[in-house]
Amino acid sequence: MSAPAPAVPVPAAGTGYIFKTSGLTRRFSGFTAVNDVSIEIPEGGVRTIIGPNGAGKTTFFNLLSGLLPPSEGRMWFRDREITGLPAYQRARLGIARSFQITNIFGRLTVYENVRLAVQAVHDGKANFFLPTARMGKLAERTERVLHDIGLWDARDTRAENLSHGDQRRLEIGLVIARDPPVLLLDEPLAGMSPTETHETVELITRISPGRTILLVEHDIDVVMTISTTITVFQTGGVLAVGTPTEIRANEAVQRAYLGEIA
Amino acid sequence: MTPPNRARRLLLHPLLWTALLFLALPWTAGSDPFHGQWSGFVGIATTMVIFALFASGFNLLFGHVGELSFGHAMFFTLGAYATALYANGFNVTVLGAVLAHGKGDNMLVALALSLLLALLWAWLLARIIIPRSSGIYFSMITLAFAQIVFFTTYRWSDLTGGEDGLQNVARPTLFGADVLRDSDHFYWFAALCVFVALCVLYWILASPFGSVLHAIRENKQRARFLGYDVDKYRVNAFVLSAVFPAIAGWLWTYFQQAINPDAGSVEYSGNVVMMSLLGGMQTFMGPLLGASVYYELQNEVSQATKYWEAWIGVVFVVFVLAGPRGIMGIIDDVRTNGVAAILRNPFKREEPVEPTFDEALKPLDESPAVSETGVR
Amino acid sequence: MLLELDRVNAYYEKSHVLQNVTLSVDAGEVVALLGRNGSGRSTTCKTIMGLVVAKSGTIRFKGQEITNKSPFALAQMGIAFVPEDRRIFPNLTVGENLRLAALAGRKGAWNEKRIYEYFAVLGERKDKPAKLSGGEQQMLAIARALVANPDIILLDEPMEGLAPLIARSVEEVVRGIRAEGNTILLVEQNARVAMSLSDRGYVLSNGRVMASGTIAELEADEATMHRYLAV
Amino acid sequence: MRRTEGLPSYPRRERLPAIHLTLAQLTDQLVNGITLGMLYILVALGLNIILGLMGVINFSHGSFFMLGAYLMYQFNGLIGFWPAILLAAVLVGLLGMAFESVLVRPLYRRIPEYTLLLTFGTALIFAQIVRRVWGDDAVRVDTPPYIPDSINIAGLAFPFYKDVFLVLLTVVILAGVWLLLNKTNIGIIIRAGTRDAEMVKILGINMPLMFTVVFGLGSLMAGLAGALAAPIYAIQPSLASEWIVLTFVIVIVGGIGSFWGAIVGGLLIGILTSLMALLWPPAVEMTGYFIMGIILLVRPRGLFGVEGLFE
Repeated sequence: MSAPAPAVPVPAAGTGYIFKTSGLTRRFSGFTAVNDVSIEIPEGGVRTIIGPNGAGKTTFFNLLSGLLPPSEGRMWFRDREITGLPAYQRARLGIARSFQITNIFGRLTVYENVRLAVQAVHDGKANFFLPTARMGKLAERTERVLHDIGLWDARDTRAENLSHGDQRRLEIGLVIARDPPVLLLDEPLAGMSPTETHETVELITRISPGRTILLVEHDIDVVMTISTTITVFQTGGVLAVGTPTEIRANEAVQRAYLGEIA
Repeated sequence: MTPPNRARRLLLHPLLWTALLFLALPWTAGSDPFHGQWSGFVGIATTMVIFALFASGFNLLFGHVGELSFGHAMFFTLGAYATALYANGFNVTVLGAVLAHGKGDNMLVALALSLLLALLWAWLLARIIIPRSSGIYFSMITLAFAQIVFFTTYRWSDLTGGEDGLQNVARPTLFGADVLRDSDHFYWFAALCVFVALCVLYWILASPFGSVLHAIRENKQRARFLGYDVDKYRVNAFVLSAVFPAIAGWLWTYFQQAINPDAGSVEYSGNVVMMSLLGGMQTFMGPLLGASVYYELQNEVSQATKYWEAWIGVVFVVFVLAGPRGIMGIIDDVRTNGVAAILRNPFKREEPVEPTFDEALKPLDESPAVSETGVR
Repeated sequence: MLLELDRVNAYYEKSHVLQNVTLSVDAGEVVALLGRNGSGRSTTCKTIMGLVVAKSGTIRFKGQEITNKSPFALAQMGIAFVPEDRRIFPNLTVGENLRLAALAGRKGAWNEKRIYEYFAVLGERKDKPAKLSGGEQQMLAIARALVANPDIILLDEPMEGLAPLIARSVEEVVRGIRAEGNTILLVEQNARVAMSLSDRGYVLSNGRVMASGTIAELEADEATMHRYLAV
Repeated sequence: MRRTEGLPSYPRRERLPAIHLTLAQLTDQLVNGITLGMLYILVALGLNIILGLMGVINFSHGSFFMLGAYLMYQFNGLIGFWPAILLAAVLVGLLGMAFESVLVRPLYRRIPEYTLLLTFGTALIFAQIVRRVWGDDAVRVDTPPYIPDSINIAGLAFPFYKDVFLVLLTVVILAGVWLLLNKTNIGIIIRAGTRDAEMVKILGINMPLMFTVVFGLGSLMAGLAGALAAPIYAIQPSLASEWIVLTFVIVIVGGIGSFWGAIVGGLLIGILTSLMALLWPPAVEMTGYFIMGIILLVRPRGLFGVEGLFE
């Protein structure tokens, strides 16, 4: 029933950057959320984006992951242009994203949630109508992911019945299930208790080797600890890029956040 | 899975219960076939199993993908007419060419023709409708397209016999034996066909394909971001969900030995919607139970009043308001909470979830999930 | 006290976004809610306005309990809310946007005519569809609150996403309406701006009130300011 | 949808080869189509306003049309022609308000499909109530004797009530609705509400009440159309289901929530349906659906269906 997946070979690493944008712009009525952003995001590491409310961080994520089409400008994933590519094809390329608001399959079990994410890799294969239980490889990978995110014991719970922290972790599980080279995590720590925050940060650190993680996050303490570089957005554009130390020392950034009193 | 768990799962297996239901149907309502006492109920039982299949096919789309089609009778009626035309033969002029066909008595050929016709139409519609609509917009559009089929069967009198339809369709033979003329034999034949078809449906729903459908029902956007081509799945589901009503239509023609345009009417489309909801639309058993309960109800109430449809409407409205998960939902509640808790608080039921994103009025599915002004 | 929140708790789905938030605003005061993104400042406004359910705790307005009342009832009692995304009706004219806001409002110092004098840019466009730039949208959103002559205005991130020059003009507008003696609960990202506009402030972090006091007191407490506001 | 005698009276003529069409026939059908279209517009616009503001699709809307016709029939003998029309429309409007506040309101929190399901169920109930009260057979209403049968315009005779009076009255009603939407405070609330009902609430408007009022208004328009149509069409229980599907089609063709969409969609389908009766009678009932199919391919949101509603 399912036609073979369009051949979209994952572009090889080696171009040096994971994402490149050129003149990327997104306007809403009376409002430019992302304004002429041309940046290159280097391969590997935790690349964090911070900025005041309304600075365009999430819109930037939405443009990269294909949720919104840009008003102007182009973007590349490694050496492949992805400007017009629909979201599901970007996901197949290995661009995985999580959402600011919890975005899981509420009435399916935790196990089913993760298995669906794992199974997406096999989408379009001939054996797609075989009963799920018999797809051994799937089960193996699903178990691995469930252990990784620490939800193995909750596997038969309906996702909507999980605690908030566990739901957010499941969301990360969905993102890492197919072992993608790039993760776009949009405020993964939002609304978490300190313990949950701690566990999740550990999880992010654990999964980061060998991938690029793009992170939008408000918890400055966490951002300063885990980021390789920080990109500061303000009013739709890039205000500054640098290591956490550089950003902390950057006066323009401090002004954007605090005004002049700092 | 531990062994006791497996035994329990087998015991609760929907296909087992389906088989039991089909075995039990002819015995209900005062019939006792072991002693030759058919009280005419076998006809109703046959109707029940055929509509169980019809409703299950509809429910593949509504219960499992979350798209409410208000026009599924079009596939039923296409299957039914294909069968009747094959069995009775036809002689018609289309675009100046005379098409003719003599009577046919191979029911498998009839089945193939039914499926072919329904699949072609479903595929064509799916390509038009699916990328352009979802939600209630989808419901309205399917309803309207079903009217095209309805009026075709109604108006193309040369071919379809118009309002009177096609009469005197012969029951098919089984390996040359004319056994299906007998109504209880036909019941078992229909029940077996429906059971086999339901096994296929169950297999589809249990496959990875089926779980992607559930994922789409729960959260289209997330499914897309996992890398699923959501529209392709919706098209495939739409086409698949036309298969089962077409089979049901094939059986229906042989059962009724006649067919008329009513089979493709809004009422028929609406009836399967009601059956699915009454039984419980997100379950496999729901439409089967719903079809049985619907015709039982009709059978009882119609003896009391000729306005029986009003009472069906009342039952339906009560379910929409107070029991949107249907009979299966009530069973589920009783199993998890116990009867006492339900009686104490009869109206506190689990509500169906609201859509994750407001897709209700978006004819185009590509609408951004973030509202225009709601950018953060 | 005009508006009081007493140990209010609120959730988004399962996320505990307000934790025992207690604060008050007196008539004639401008009170700032400070904190980083996601600290619960906007949620506080939405909870007061009845848009987010307070699971526990009480909210009182003019001495009356108003916890979880319907938004329209609260508006009629004299609370105006300017949401951060402004929510202008672009299919209405500027004038119609204002008229709609005035419908359920009260008579008072502000009327449509005065609004047009005060916000010249709106006056020029009163009969045109409200397809406005970000700054103009914000002006209209504030004007929409004023025209109802409320007792208190909940002003959520009025300068969000605006270019610096435009943000400054919005700031001046807020300063102007403050000078007229309006009561405002102000949510503002930029601490300097917020504090220059306010009499008192509350610092929120992770849904909790971490510090409060007059602006002078808060400014003096540099450690707190840096811990919860700076990068 | 069982029987089609009750379909809006598409003239059932012998099939004529196209070359034999006379100008008179053409004009006749054109005017017929306009009348039909006007009634379609009234019904569809009511549905569309409700849909635009509340996101609720009302399957019982056709029943309200039918009830309007039956109530008109009922009161015609008691209080006279014009008061009967008025009373029928008002009663249907009140029924709509009660309907909304008792049955529809609990469902706003759920997905919109549930309202469709609910109103499908109530449509069944309404149909049976009508059968029980007024019987299965069609009933008729005659126009009062002082209304002339026909009127001569440019040498052609037109039925006065159907083709002249009704069309003009509908134009007046539509102008009234336009003024209501664009020049009154209620209109501002409705237009703003179609965009962002929550923000209207934040500005202090009692939206639950507005929902009830607007639902009543939409129902009143359906009831009024039914009452006005009573003297033209055979009044029977199948009216409801026949009209509701076409009403959906008009909404889809015109665009959800669009004032002008309902008008253009209604006229388009009314006129083309009538012309089809001349060109190819067997396809008469299908005209609307084919138009819908074509529109869907070319403009999926309908002719006027842009994001902005009631613009």
